[in-house]
Amino acid sequence: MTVETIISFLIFLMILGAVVAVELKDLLSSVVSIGAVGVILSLTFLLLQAPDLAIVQLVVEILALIILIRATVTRDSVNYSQREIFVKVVTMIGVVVFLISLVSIIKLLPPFGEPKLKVASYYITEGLGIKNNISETGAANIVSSIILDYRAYDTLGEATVLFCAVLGVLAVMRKVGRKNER
Amino acid sequence: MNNIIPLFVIIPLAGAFLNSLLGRFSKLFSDILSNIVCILTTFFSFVILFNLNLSPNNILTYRVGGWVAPIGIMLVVDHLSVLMLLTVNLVALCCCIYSISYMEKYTDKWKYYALFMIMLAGMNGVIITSDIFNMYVFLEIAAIASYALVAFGDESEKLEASFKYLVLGSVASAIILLSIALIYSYVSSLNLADISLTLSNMVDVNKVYFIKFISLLLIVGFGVKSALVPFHSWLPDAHQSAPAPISAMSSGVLIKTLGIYAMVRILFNIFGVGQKILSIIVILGLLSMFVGVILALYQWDYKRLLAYHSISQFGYIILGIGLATPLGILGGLFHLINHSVFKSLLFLTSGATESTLGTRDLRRMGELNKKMPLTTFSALIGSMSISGIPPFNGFWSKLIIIVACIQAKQYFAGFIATIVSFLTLSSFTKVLKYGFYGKSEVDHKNIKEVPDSMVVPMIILSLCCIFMGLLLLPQIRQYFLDNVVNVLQHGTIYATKVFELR
Amino acid sequence: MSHLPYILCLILFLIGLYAVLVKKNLIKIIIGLGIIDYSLNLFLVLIGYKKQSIFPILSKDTQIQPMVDPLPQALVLTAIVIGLAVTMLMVAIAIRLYEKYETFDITQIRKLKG
Amino acid sequence: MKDKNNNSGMTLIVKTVTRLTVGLIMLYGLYITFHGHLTPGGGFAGGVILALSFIHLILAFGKDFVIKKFSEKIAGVFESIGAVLFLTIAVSGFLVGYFFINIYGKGIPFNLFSAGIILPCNLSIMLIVGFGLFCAFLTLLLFISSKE
Repeated sequence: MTVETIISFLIFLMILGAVVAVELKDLLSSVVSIGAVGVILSLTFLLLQAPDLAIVQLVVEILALIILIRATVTRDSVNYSQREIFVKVVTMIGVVVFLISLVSIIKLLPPFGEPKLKVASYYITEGLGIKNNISETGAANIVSSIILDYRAYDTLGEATVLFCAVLGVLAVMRKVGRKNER
Repeated sequence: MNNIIPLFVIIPLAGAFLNSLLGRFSKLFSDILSNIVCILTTFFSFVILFNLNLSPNNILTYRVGGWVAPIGIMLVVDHLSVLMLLTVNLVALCCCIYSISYMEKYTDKWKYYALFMIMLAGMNGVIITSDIFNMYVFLEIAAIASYALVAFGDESEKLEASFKYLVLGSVASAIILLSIALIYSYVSSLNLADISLTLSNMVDVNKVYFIKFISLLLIVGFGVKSALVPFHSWLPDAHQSAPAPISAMSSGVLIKTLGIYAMVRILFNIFGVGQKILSIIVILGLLSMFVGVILALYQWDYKRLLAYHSISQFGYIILGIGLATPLGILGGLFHLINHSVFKSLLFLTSGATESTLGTRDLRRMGELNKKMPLTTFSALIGSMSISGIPPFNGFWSKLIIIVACIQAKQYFAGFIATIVSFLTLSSFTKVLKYGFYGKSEVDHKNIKEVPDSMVVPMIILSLCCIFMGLLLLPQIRQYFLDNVVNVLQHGTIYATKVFELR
Repeated sequence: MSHLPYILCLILFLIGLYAVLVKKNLIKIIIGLGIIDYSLNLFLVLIGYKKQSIFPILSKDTQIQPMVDPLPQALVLTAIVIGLAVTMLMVAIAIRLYEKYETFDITQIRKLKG
Repeated sequence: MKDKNNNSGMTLIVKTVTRLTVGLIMLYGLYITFHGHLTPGGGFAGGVILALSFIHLILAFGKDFVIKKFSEKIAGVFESIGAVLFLTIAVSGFLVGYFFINIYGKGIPFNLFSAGIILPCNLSIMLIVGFGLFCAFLTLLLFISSKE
């Protein structure tokens, strides 16, 4: 079996999980099945030679699952209204049209497994010093050296996003919003 | 002197982090710190304007971490960026001064200030960056801060508006990220200038189709962020619900930076727009203009009315830029800064009336011209500017756009622009009559003028409205606005210039 | 055929988009956005994958081998964090809305109109 | 979780197991953070694991037990310290010439203390992520349980 087949099969499993998560009536079950999709995603990252991402995806999935379960448990989970069938069909048609146009653009990309590596070749060849065994940043993990040296400015932004979201949660969760309500 | 470029991000971020660390202990500290941050960034944007005019190529670059362009991230400032920097930081300064007393009635002021600073840092980051993924990251920073700020009042309709904004904003971000992924796979680079050069040197029969498709995806993504008409449904709710300085910020500068600036930068300077994309932009502009003003006519809520007018005025900006003639671009960009000024001014007056009267309903306002003379004066100036009464700035930009339409033989567009201008005038006549000058049904005995810290920013912005028409004088124009127009007019030459200087 | 993983990944994206557009439950919308995040992260990693290559981490003893593209992995790390941040904020707002309206149904959460 | 005083949290078995494992989980988070430049992982993964260990404590022992020792306000302060630290490392690059330049010594490759700013940056990211997520989770939990 080639890598491509295994990857396609795993993505197919993720699609199944996603459909189940979207269509189930019970909220808790759909939260759990989205957790399963996340775990398969982590596995896929591992097969795609991205161990950093596999670790991060796994732990983030656990955290997101805990938060979502705390939010849904003990709340009404079954009774909510459905859209009319007409809206569903129209959306479905729109989504399929979007898919077809996206497939036409996907065909122009380099095929799976053969990326162009124009800028990235610097990080994995020229950037590795004279003896070709250690990067010029001094780090063995090249992903680390990208996120904290070559593109550290992005990571500052990333940390700010998280900081901002925490502040946002604190701001939204204030017990009293205004001092003297009129 | 290029070292001041990253300061536009560093200073507000430092302000946010220090606010979060120390602001919780002292309210005075966070007031002072935030205002100092805004004053510094405004000061530096003037400094960078002078530097830019002195530099030979009219472009300044900066390497973050000392890495050369496609490997690391590069920051670029040209005249278009400076125009945005000046507008953003000036409006932010006014809103920050205004917040000192306006935000008194909310709890936990330091959280507000920290989020405000993060939003400012995000906007400045989008403006100065020259890397497409970095642009996405800072776009998300500014957007997430604004989602939280819309919900800052913690009342049910604010949370509802915030959720709506969050969902649509996240979908838009996802579409933008999808197009970034497609670009990366096709070009294998993330630097804007590098993408542009690689694309123009690439030999591929399908290149034109690819560029058109990505342009459309980006127009949808940034169109949601800037609330162009088919995607506008979140804007009235969000701007109505946010605290007044945040409405002023997001209507005045946030959506322009996240939507129009980012879109125009990528489409004009990187891909080089074709005729079909331009006509789509023009149609979107006309649609936003007309639908926005029609919806605004029905409103009685002051802030909601202003929000709908924002949609309609964005239409003018997009229309002017979409014409792609020098005059059209001049009109569009000039209207962009004018709109920032007068729309922020109007939102600030709405905050002033709301905080004294406790209502935003125009029918319950009235007779304010004696009780609150300065607020009424500012509202009058703002209304006259937005509806295009001659000496004020709004008149000049609208005139230029209409003339540009006629010059480009787009008579229908010119006709719509004129009609919309009249409808705007009638809508604001209603505001002035019911809201400020007319008879009131409610007793207004205890009404006083708002505190000084709220009046000062309104006066500053009113003065800007009156005198900004002077920017069009040929002597002043050649230093500033003409250069800005050149940036867009010369299109993909931007990439070559940047690449030489990296 | 060589583009099959990409296409499957985009189908995942569109399932998420469908959920966001059609579903009326706040939690389902959050789940839909989560699916969109997953698919985009996966897409970025897929376009950086190179056949017969190893993960981009150097080791002391072995010689250097062809590696997969590390840049998309760095980007995805950032994108995962942004996704987590957005999810957290959304859950917070959803819980607040539940407290105000006692439901997750968006048809009953409707004070704003016009 | 609504029980009184000492009976909050889960059963005795869970509590005992938690007591044994939570230290190991924290240690694993720290390990991942410190070896971010050598092995897979880094500040972000380490931070989330740290936050998960705190959450583990909350779920097993009940929130009151944890809040007594470590309230969400202190977590917020630690988070801000991490953020300020990260920005300081970034700005210290100006001493050499560029914002965010790698100013510290590169050290011997494959050693723990090598690769310049990457290790301190990972540490400050761990502070932001770990304490930030813990703070947000605690706030959500306090809000939910105050309404139930």
